[in-house]
This record gives sequence, structure tokens and C-alpha cells, in this order.
Amino acid sequence: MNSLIPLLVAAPLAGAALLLLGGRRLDRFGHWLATAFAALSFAFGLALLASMLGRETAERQVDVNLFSWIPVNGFQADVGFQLDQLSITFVLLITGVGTLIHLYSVGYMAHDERRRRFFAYLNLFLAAMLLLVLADNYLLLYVGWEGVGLASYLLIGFWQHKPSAATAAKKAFLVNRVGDMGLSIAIMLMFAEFGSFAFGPLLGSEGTAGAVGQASEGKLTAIGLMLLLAACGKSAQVPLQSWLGDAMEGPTPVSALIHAATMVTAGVYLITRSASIFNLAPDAQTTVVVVGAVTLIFGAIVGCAKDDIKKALAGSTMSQIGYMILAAGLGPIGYVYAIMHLVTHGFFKAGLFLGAGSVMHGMNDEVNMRHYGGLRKYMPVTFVTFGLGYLAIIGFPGLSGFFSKDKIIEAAFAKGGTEGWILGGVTLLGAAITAFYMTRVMLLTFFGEKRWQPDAEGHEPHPHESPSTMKIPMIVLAFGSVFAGGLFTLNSSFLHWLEPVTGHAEGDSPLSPLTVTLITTLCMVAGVAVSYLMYGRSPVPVVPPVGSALTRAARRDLLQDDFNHAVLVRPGSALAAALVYFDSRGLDGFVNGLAATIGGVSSRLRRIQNGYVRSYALSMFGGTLVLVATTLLMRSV
Amino acid sequence: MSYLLTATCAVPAAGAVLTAALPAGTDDGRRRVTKIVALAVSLATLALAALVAVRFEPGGARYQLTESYSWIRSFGITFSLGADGIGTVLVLLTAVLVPVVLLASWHDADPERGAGGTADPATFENRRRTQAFFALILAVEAMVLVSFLATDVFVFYVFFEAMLIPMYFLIGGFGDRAGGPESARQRSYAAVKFLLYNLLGGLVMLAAVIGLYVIAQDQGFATFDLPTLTGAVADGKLVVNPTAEKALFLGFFFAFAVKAPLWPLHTWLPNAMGESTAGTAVLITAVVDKVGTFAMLRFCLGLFPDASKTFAPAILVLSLIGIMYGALLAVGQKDIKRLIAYASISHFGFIIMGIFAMTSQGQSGATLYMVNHGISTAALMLVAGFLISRRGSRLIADYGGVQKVAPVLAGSFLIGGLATLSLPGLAPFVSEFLVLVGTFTRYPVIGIIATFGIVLAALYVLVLYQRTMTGPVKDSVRGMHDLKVRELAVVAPLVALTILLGVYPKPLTDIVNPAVDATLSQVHETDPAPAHPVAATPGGEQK
Amino acid sequence: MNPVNYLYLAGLLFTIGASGVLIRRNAIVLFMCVELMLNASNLALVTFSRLHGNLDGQIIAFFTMVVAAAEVVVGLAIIVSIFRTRHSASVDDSNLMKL
Amino acid sequence: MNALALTGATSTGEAVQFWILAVIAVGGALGMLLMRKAVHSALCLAATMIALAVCYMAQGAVFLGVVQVVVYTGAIMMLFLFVMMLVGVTSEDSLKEQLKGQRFAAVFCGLGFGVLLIAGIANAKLDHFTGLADANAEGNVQGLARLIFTKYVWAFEVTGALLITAAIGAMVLTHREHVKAPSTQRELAAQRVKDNIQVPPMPAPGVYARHNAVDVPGLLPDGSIAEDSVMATLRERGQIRDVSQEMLQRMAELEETTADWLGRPSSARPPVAPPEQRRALQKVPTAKSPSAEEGSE
Repeated sequence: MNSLIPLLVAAPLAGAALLLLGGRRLDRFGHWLATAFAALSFAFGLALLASMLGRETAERQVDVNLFSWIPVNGFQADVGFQLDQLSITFVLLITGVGTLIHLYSVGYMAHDERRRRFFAYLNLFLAAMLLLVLADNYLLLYVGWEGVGLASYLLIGFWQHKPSAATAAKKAFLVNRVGDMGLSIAIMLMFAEFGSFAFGPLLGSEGTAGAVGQASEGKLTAIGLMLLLAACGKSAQVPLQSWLGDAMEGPTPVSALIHAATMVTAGVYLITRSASIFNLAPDAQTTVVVVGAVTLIFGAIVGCAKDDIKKALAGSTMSQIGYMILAAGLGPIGYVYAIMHLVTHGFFKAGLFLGAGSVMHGMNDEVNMRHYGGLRKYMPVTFVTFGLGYLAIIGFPGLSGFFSKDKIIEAAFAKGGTEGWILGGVTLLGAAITAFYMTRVMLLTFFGEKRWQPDAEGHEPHPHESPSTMKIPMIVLAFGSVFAGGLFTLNSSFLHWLEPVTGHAEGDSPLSPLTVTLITTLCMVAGVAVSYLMYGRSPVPVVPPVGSALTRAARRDLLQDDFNHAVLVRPGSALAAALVYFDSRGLDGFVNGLAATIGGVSSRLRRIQNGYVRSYALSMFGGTLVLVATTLLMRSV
Repeated sequence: MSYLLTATCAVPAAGAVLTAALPAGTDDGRRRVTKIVALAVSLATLALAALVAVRFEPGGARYQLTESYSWIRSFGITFSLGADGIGTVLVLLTAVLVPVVLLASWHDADPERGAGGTADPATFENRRRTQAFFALILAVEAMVLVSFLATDVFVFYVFFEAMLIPMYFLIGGFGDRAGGPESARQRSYAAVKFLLYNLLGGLVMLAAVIGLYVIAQDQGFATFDLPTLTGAVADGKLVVNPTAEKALFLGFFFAFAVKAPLWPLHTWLPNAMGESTAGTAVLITAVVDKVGTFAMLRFCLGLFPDASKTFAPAILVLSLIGIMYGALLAVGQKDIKRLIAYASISHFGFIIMGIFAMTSQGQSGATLYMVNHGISTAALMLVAGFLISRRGSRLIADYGGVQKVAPVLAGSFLIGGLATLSLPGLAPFVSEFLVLVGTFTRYPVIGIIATFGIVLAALYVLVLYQRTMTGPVKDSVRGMHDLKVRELAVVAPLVALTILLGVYPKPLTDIVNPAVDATLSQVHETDPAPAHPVAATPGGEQK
Repeated sequence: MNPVNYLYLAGLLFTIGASGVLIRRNAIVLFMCVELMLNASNLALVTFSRLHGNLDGQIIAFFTMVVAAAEVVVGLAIIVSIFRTRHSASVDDSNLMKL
Repeated sequence: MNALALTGATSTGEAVQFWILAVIAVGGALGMLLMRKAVHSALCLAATMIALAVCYMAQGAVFLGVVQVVVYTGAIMMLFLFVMMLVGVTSEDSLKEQLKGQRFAAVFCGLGFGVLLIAGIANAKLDHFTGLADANAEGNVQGLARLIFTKYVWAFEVTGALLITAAIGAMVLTHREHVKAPSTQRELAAQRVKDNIQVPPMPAPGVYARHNAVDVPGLLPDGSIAEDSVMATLRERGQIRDVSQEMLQRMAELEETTADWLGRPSSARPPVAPPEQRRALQKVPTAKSPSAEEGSE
């Protein structure tokens, strides 16, 4: 059974290789092949889950060491997999949602001439993501980490003929690279400190302490901060969040799979996986919490201002991941809820994105919500599934988001002290804003007057429901959005499932769970109400009003890009230009100047070579004269 | 005594002579005979090199398959060859790349295609052009192979310098299609610059070689034999006074730093790589320059251990500057080939950093880096060459949207680029990470700063890719055809090797590690031990 | 009289010959000046022979003569062939050896 | 010879001889330097050399003295004179110096060198002259021979080789090399047919000559002159003696006479066109005309 673990990764990888190398003859059925490989991987995942459930809790973790990868004396990197409860949760989320989105893409990308490549990249993404969550050491995790970055790059820039897509892809990769730098420094720190970077020896497993306990807190804080930097890059947390909005240039299934459900949550996985390190480094944890809290609000505000449906959802993703990071930063009281929110978020956000994709599909790829309106009549299935996702994300009681978010808010309060109050307040505020902007999206898209206009070529959009390959995944995900949370909370099943890996502690909340739930619900209702007052009662202007300074800033991603541009890009390119000048004029100029000087002196000197033999004879004679004179002088002295 | 190593070096040398002697002509048939003969010779060399690698026992003696022939007896100079782990992998690299380069340069020397020939195809130089080009490449290969295998300092020096002659003609005589009327002047400038820089380095080294001999002779070691000298140095039988050792070290190092090239001695490389054909550029950066870094590892560390340690921090700083400087300049380039050249400068910074970090990870990483950089840059540069040969321009701004019209070309270019930016899973990642880790364990600050290099690498590669391959299809690239079979045959092995060595580099590390350990023991260095080793942890399991 | 006077004479003749090489432009005269210098050195050698009381100096002088003969033969041949192509015996007209 | 010469000391006779010879030698040298004509220079040099020959003999180098006269004055100087014949006896140097400062520098260097040389000799301790009495005991020639064929035999052999080399070198240098093999008759004929400009032989000059024939062109059938028949130099100079009118006149007279004799009517006689018209008709291409050249390329 354990031999299935490598196959989990191998199946989609084989699919990607097959599709990329197979050439045109696979154009006709390549997408089904890819979907099959994804489904196969999902099946392997289910089989492994079944096998894991059949074992005792203590024996659930499985290690498979494939081969020695980079052996250099003390530096021993292996290709090995570690499958435990945490990994399998991710595996199932990735392959499950992944398969659904493959299926969805069959319909969504039906008319794209490069569909085969698209599916190859999707499969490549699955393989990399699975590698990321299955790796048993940080270096192999790093491979998956950058692998998903590559897949993300390829998929964001899939429509390469659009310069905006190409730029967005490049930006995503670059910002992620900054994060990756953090990960590689973290690995170097681990190696220098412990001589290893494998999970088992380093972090310890259930019952055994890892080596991290030996190190000083300063070192661990450094490692933790570097890991956080990596997480920020991948999970679009402040200050490395700027790429996510632009990443919406990619096809919508990509946004659903990579930039909502799976890849962007890798940061949460990394922090949860490294729990042993963070638990021993409180300063690092505090930083994690702060980053999560800031991003939570940041993303939410951005989400409120965007008129582009996908960008609004992207802001929401950022904000929701902020929740997870915050929860993960809380330590043992939050890890499980971070992962739980991650999974439920995977369902409802993927569903929301697919819904958005369906809307765009029916609206000639129009993304501006101000050009939608009243679509519920035209695409009922989309409306219903999107609506369920909407209810889930705002935390409507009984749906998935309600349970997971509620737990995080509870845990935030449970942090205790002033910190607890601040964090609780922030999460509550976030919940309210979430309700606000999601209601806004809902109202602008599906309710009110129809506001669509002919596109640039004069085609009036004819909103229509999507084909069944697209509808089925939306429906399945809607089910997940509705029931997953309840299922997980029932008997605290998810808690017991993950506890052996992440550990768990109950904090002492100053508020009772019921109070928290009530306040949360109140905040949610308030958010919905404000939103309805603003967008539900009066017609929405097609041209966005100027808005307040905050709105304008939020529309520009709270000036993040402007900041980056002013602080990094412009000085950077100025530096590069200056160095180019220095290289050609300074270093080369020095060398060429030397050459020119020698050349100049020589060309003067060569005039002595006038070609007259008598002149040469004179030089010789003069030389002899000097020689004789010198000799005589030397002898007389 | 086996003759394997001599044969490995002699086959390309003989092939060069044979190729040059083939009947001249301007018709395609005669040219094709020349090309096929050259390719066959290079493949035979590859077979011999593979045999060397197979016969080489990783656990065995430091130098294996040794051969020695008396040459200049009065100075104790022998023509001795011997393969150690580091040399063996570089021999393999050379033997793999040369056939690829030959295949990639198939038409570069045809007067009507490449620049540099005169208009009249019947002139003598044009009739002999193809033969000359292929013969020169084989000559370079032979000399590089001897340099990698020489265990005699003098023999190494001779071939290290002799390489300049064919390289000079390759750079100065053969350009790519992008050359305008200005290009002949630019090319000869580049060739002369290459020659002068390297000659200067070589002269300084010659002085140091003579100085070494004089000092060694004073103490009874009238020989240029490297194992004897390094052994004597290690055993304390040959004691060089510190000032003299430093001077000699700098003499050797200067030559290697020029060749490598290390900042600030790098400015010849962008010119040379920019003006020559893509094949020649690959030869320069992937093969010839490696002799410099290889020699640092073999000669500088072995002969002058104390001076190496003294200068290591300074050299590390220079290499760090090189990493950042090369990357930043690559970002600022407008010319595809010059961009790749500056990227190479950045990479050479990594290699030199790995060598002088004096850790086994660093040096193994540096050795692997030499191989991987060779392969990945070859992929990137040769595909760039194919691109340039189609459009006839080296300027990035002249391209755009190539992905749409030539997807395979764009894909290959992307893979080469991703390898250049050290994407995990591809070969350069392994080496780059090893170098970084190796540096970090001894010099944490330098290691961390160097890590910024990977961000910059991503920047220049992706900007290059975005500007040339994506976006709306420019009129100038419309109708550009995709890679042809010959070009695929060039790209495929490189891509395959990049992936293979990224996933399973163990065969190489097995060969390299013992040699690196031996080198480290020569400088009396050991890896810094981790503060809290995993093995010591109770309950921790050692893999 | 001191035989050293012969040496002074030799020095004087040598100097005159050398100055002639520098001043005269006719290649033939130039050659004659060279011959004069050689003769002057021969005189010095003969005097040295007398000074030291052995014949080695004379032998050297003898060889000098032979070499001078050879030199004149070749030199004059060169002058003739230059004259054929350039119709001038002036050394200043053969000044192509410049950059 | 002078017995004293064999010793280190000098007799009064030798002193007198020396001063006379020295004046001759220096005078000759200066003469060579200053004479404008090369022949005069050569004669001056010959005088110097003979004076030196006597000096050699006076110092006991009898053999050398003789060789000096025979080889130098006899052979080498004659060679110089031969070459001067070839180059032009009358050739003079112009006294105008073309190299800036050359003459001044030469005189300065010469004076400086002379002063230094003489100072050097004066400084040397040369008070004891051994003399050649012992060395020349069995005769000067025998003594030299002994040395040449024992101690200096190798140098002697090499000198022989040098002489042979020099002789061959001189031959090679003065030998005129043909740049390419001369064309054979057959090739020339073939070329002429190929060019198709003047296939038959060139007209010969002097057919109608009455004196100095080369400047009298041949006449073409119509009575005009064939310019090709006269050498190019004369044509260039315009020294062609055109005898056509005269000849035509005589022909006409001849025909008149013939017709008269045969009794033909005057109407049947061919008209004699004026020369100008005939020139126009005659357009045989002279040498290779430029247009023909271009066409053949």
C-alpha cells in the first residue's frame, strides 16, 4: 500500500510529461487523459486514506524513502515521502478539488487551441503540489514549493499573447522567489544548526522530541521568520501579497485551483508542518499572527473595492488565508482550525471561483461586476452554487465557513490577554467586512438590473448556463461548502484526526464559545445589511463613482504596487542601468583607456621608424656612443 | 599503464588535423563531409570519455588511469595525465557538449549564412571556412581535455595557454547572422580583448610557474609533477615561505580568475560571447572557462593551501560582488547573448564562492555547478542562437510573441531559462543550493546575501522570456518556423541531462565527493560541525 | 714613435667611416664607408697582434677580410637589384620599411 | 721587412713611414667621405687601402698586407667600380640633406665617438709591445697557416661555406626571375585567334621605305597607311612618315602608264579617291580597342 505514495505524485507527473511530449496527436483527448490521471491520483489518495484509517493512531504515519538525492558528506538529502494525517488531508483536498477542476476545465477551455498544454500544466501543478505536501524533508518540499510556483507561472501566463498575463505571471514568480529565498535560508540555517533538514529527526514525531529542542530560541526565531517569509510569498500575505490580484489574469479554473484552493494555502501547511519550530519561538509566532491579522484586513479592504469579480475574490482569498495564518500563528490552539478553515475554504472558494468562471463564460469573458446584474435568471445553477459558497464564506450558521471561521475567532480570543482581545477584534472585523464584500459581489452579479453592454466588437452578451462538465464540479463543491464544516466539527472529528500531528491545546477564552458565535453572527449580519443598503436598494452605476481616498487606494491594491514600484523597481532598474554604464565606461573604460594610452604612445613612437636606413644607422651609432661612454665612465670610476 | 587518457585527448586532436585537411569546397556535399567527420570524431571522444568515467573507481586512488611520458627532462617536465573525480566529470561535460555544439553550429560556418565571411564564396578563406571552424572546435576540445587531465603543472600551463589560439580565431573569424557591417570590427575587438585579457593572466601565471619550480628545486623537488608537489606541500617537506606562497598563489589565481571570469576581470566575456556564434559562446562559457575554476580547485588549493585560506575571504567577497553584479547587469542588457554572458558571470561567482568556502558541500557544489552550468547555459544559449539565426538580430526588443509561432522553441528556451534560474528539480538547483549551504555554514552573512542572487536570476530570465516569447506576435517574427529536427537533436540531450541530473545527481556526486575530500584535506580544512547535530539528539533517527 | 699611433689612426679611420655611413646617401659610397670601417678595425687587430706578440689578431683580420668580401658581394647584388627596380642608388629612396 | 717592426719598438724609419702613410690614409678617407662622385670616392678609398696595406706590412703582417692589396684593392674595389658602371658612373649625390638634423647629428656622433675612442686608447696602458719576432720565427705565412689549419680550422671551414653562400646569394639576387612561364608560339597564336582582332600577321613597316625604314608605315590595300605597322613609341611621338600620298601618286602614274600602254579608255580606270575619304572607310581596329577589351572579359 505504501508504494502508492510515490504513485500519487507520479501519476499527474506522468500525465504532464505525456501531454507535453505527446504532441498534436493528443490534442483530441489529452484533456480527458489529464483528468484521468488526476482522478487516478485521487483514487490513490482515497485508498491510502482507507488504509490509514485502518491503522492505530500511533501507526498512521508512513515513511517511504525512495533514493538518496544529494549526498555530500554531512549533507544528506533524500527523496522520501512522509504520509501522515496532515499530508493526507492535503492530498485529498488537492486531488479532489483538482480532479473537479480538471473536469470543469474540459468545458471551460473547450475552445482554446492550446488546451492540451493547459491540462499538462494543471497536471504538473498537481504533481508539484503533492510533492510539496508529501515530502519528508524541507529540501524536497522546496522542490514542490518552486514546482507549484512554476506551474502557477505557466498557468497565469497561459494566455501569453496578452502582455498583462505575461507580466502578471512574471510578477507572481518573482514575488514568490523572494519568499523562496526565505525558505532556502531557513534550510541553510537548519543545516548549519542541526546538520539535517528532514522532518523526522528535526521536528520529531509523536512521542519523540526533535532536534529543534536543542537549539537556542534566537536561532529558532530566525528559522521561523524565514519560513514565514516563504509562507508570505506563497500565500500572498503582506508584504508579499501584491502578485495575487494580478494572478487573476490566468484562466479561471487556475484561479480556483491554484490561487484559491491549494497552492496559496501552502504557506499555512508550511507553518503547521513546522509547528515544533514555531512553538519554541514565540517571537516568530507573534510575527506570524501579526502578518495574518494585517493581511486579513488588508485583503478584505481590497476585496471591498474591486469591481473585477475575480480580483474581489482574490482579495477575499488573501483575507481568508490571513485567517489561517493567524490561526497557525496562535500555536497549538490554532493549528487544527487553520487547516480546517483551509479545507473548507478550499471548497467554497473554489466553488466561488468556478461560479465566477461560469458567469464569465456566459458573459463573453466580461469580468467587471458593474456590467453584470440580474444574472440569477439566466444561470440558475451557477446562482445556486455560487450562493451556497457565498453563504459558506460569510459564515452563515450551519455552513462550512461558519464552523471553521468561528473556531478561529474563538482561538484568537483564547490567545488571552490584550493580544487575545486585539486579535479577536480583528477577526470579528474581518468577518464583518467579509460579509460586506461578498454580499456586494453577490448583489452586483446576480441581483438588480441587467447592466451588460456590447463588448468592443459589438457582440451583445447572451448569458447562458454552462455545460454540464462545468456544472458538476460546481455542484460537488457546493456540497462541500455546505457540509464539510459540519462534518468536521461533528464530534470534533477533524480535531482528533489532526491532533497527533499538529498537537492541540485549548486556550482559556475570556468569552464563552456561544458568545463568540453570537457576536460573529451579529458582525456577519451587520456586514450583509450595510452591503444591502449600499448596493441592493438602489441601481448600481455602471461607471464606478470616484469614492473616498481609501476606496481609491483599495482599488489600487492599497498602493502596494506603487510602493513596490517606488521602492524596489525604480531604484532597481536605475541601479542596473548605472551598473551597465559603469561596466562599459568604468571597468571597460579603464581597460580600453589603458589600451588607448599604450596605442597612442606607440603611434607616436612609431614615427621614429621613418624607413630611412641612415636614420636607423644613426640610432645604432648613437647607441654605440652611449655604450662606449658608459663603459669608459664605469672603468674610470 | 593504459593509454586511455592519451587516446581521449588525441582523438579530437587528430580529428582537428583530419578535418582541416579535408578537401575544401563551397558545395554542400564537401561541407557536409567535413561536418560529419567532425561530429563523428567528437562522438568517438564522447565514447572514450564515457569509458574513462566507467573505468574510474570513485573509491580508488586520487589520480587514476595515470600516464606519464618524459618530455623535457632537464626541467623534470613530463607529459603526465591522470583523472581525478573532478577532472573526470568535467571531461565528461566537455565530451558531451562538443558534439552538441557541433550539431548546433552546423550552418554557422557556411559563408552565406554566418557573418564574417566575405561575399564571394569562392575565395580561399570561404572555401576553407567550414573546415577551419570545425577543426578549431575540435582543437579546443583536445586542449581542454588535456587541461582537465594534466597532472603536470607545466603541461597544464602549456595547454591552458594554447587554448587561446583556436579560441581567438573562433571568436574573431565567425559571427552570427545578426552581424551588421559594424560587426566585423566589433568581433575583432572582442577577439583581441579575449586574447589580451587571457594572455595577461597567462603571463602572470607563467611567472608563478617558474617561481614555483625555482622554489621547489631549491628544496630538492626539481619537478612539475602535481601529485609530488602537493604531497610534499602537505607533508611539510616542501616549505614555501608565506610571502612567496602568497605571491605564487596570486599569480596562479589571477590567471584562473581572468579565465573564470571573476569580477572585476570579466569584461572580456560579454564581448566574446556576444560577438561569436552561439556555439562558440557555449564553448567559451561552458567549457573553456571551466578550466579556470577547475584549476583553482586543483592547483591553487593543492599547491598553496595556506595562501588559499588567507585569501579565501577576499575572494569570497569578490565572487559575491560578481554574483550580484552579473545578475544586475543581466537585468539591464538589451542583447540576448550579452544577457546570457552576464548571467554566466553571476554563475561563475557562485562556482568560485563554492570553491573558496572550503567546505565539502561548497566544493562538491562548485564542481557540480561547473557541469550543470555548462549544460543549462548551453541549452539557453543554443536555443537563443537558433532564435537569432531565424530573425537575424540579437536585440531583445526585436522579438515578441515567439511562443505563438514557435512553441517548441519557446518551450526549450523556457526550460533553459528555468535551469539558469536554478529551478528545483533541474540540475543547477542541486549545485547552487550546495554552494549556498556550503558557504553558509562557514560564512553565514555571505551565504545569505548570495541568496539574493536567485531572485535576480529569476528576474533576468523571466524578463528575457517575457519580452521575447510572450505578448502579441510581432511582425518581425511572424512566419518564423519552429525547431527543426537537427535543432531538436541539439536541445533534447541537454534538456534530458538537465532534468536527469536535477533528479538523480548521485552518480556525479559519488565521483566528485572523494576528490573534494582529498582537496579539503590538502588545505587542512574540515566542514564546520552543526551546533546541535541530529545524531546526538536522543530519540532522533539518523537517516 | 709609439705603435699606439696605429691605434689612433685606426680609430680615426673608423670614425670617418661611420660618419660617412650616416652622411652619404649613395648606397655604393655607403658600402665603401663600411669597408673603411672594416679596414680600420683590421689595422687595430694587426696592431694588437704586434702588441701581444701572437698571430691571432692577424687571423681575425684575415677572417674579417673574407667576411667583408662576402658582404660586399651580397650587398652589391642587392644594390644592383634595387637599382633595377627603382632606378636609384640612393638609400633614402628605399624607405618602405615604415608603418 | 723592417727588423724593428718585429720587436715592440719602432725605428725612425717606421715613424716617418707612418706619418706619411697616416696622412695618405686619412686624406683618402676624408676624400671618400667628401667627394661627390662615387668614382672619386672609390679611388680615394683605394688609396687609403693601399696605405693601410703598407701599414700592415710595417707591423709584420706581411701576408695580410699582400692580401689587402690583392683582395681589397684588387678585387673588392674593382667590384665596386663594376657596379658603378652598371649604376651609372656619372651619378652624383645631391648635397641637399633630406633628413632633418641627420648631418648635424652624424657629425656630432662622429666627433663624440672619435674623441671617446681616442680617449679610451689613450687611457689604456699600452706601453709594452711584445713584437712578432717569436711568432713570425718560421715566417709570417707559415705562422698564419699553422693557426688557420689548427686552432681556427673550424672557423676557416665555416668561412668557406659563407663565401659559397654569398656567391650563390649574389647570383640569386641578380638573377631575373620570370614571374610566369613565357607563352609559347602556339599559345600566342591561339590567343590571337581567340581575340579575333588581328588574326593575320601585323602589317610590316618599311615596305615603301626609301631610308630609315621603321618610321615608314605599310600601306593598306586601299592605299591608306597601316598605323599598326609602326612601333608604338614612334606613333606616340607622332614621328610617322606618311608616304601614302606620294605612293598613291606613283601608283596612279603607274596605272596611267599601264593603261596607256594597254590602250584602255580613261573611263574604265578606277577613280582615285581623295585621301580623306579613304581614311573614313578604313576602320580596321588598331590595337585592342577599349570596347573590345571589355567584351572579352
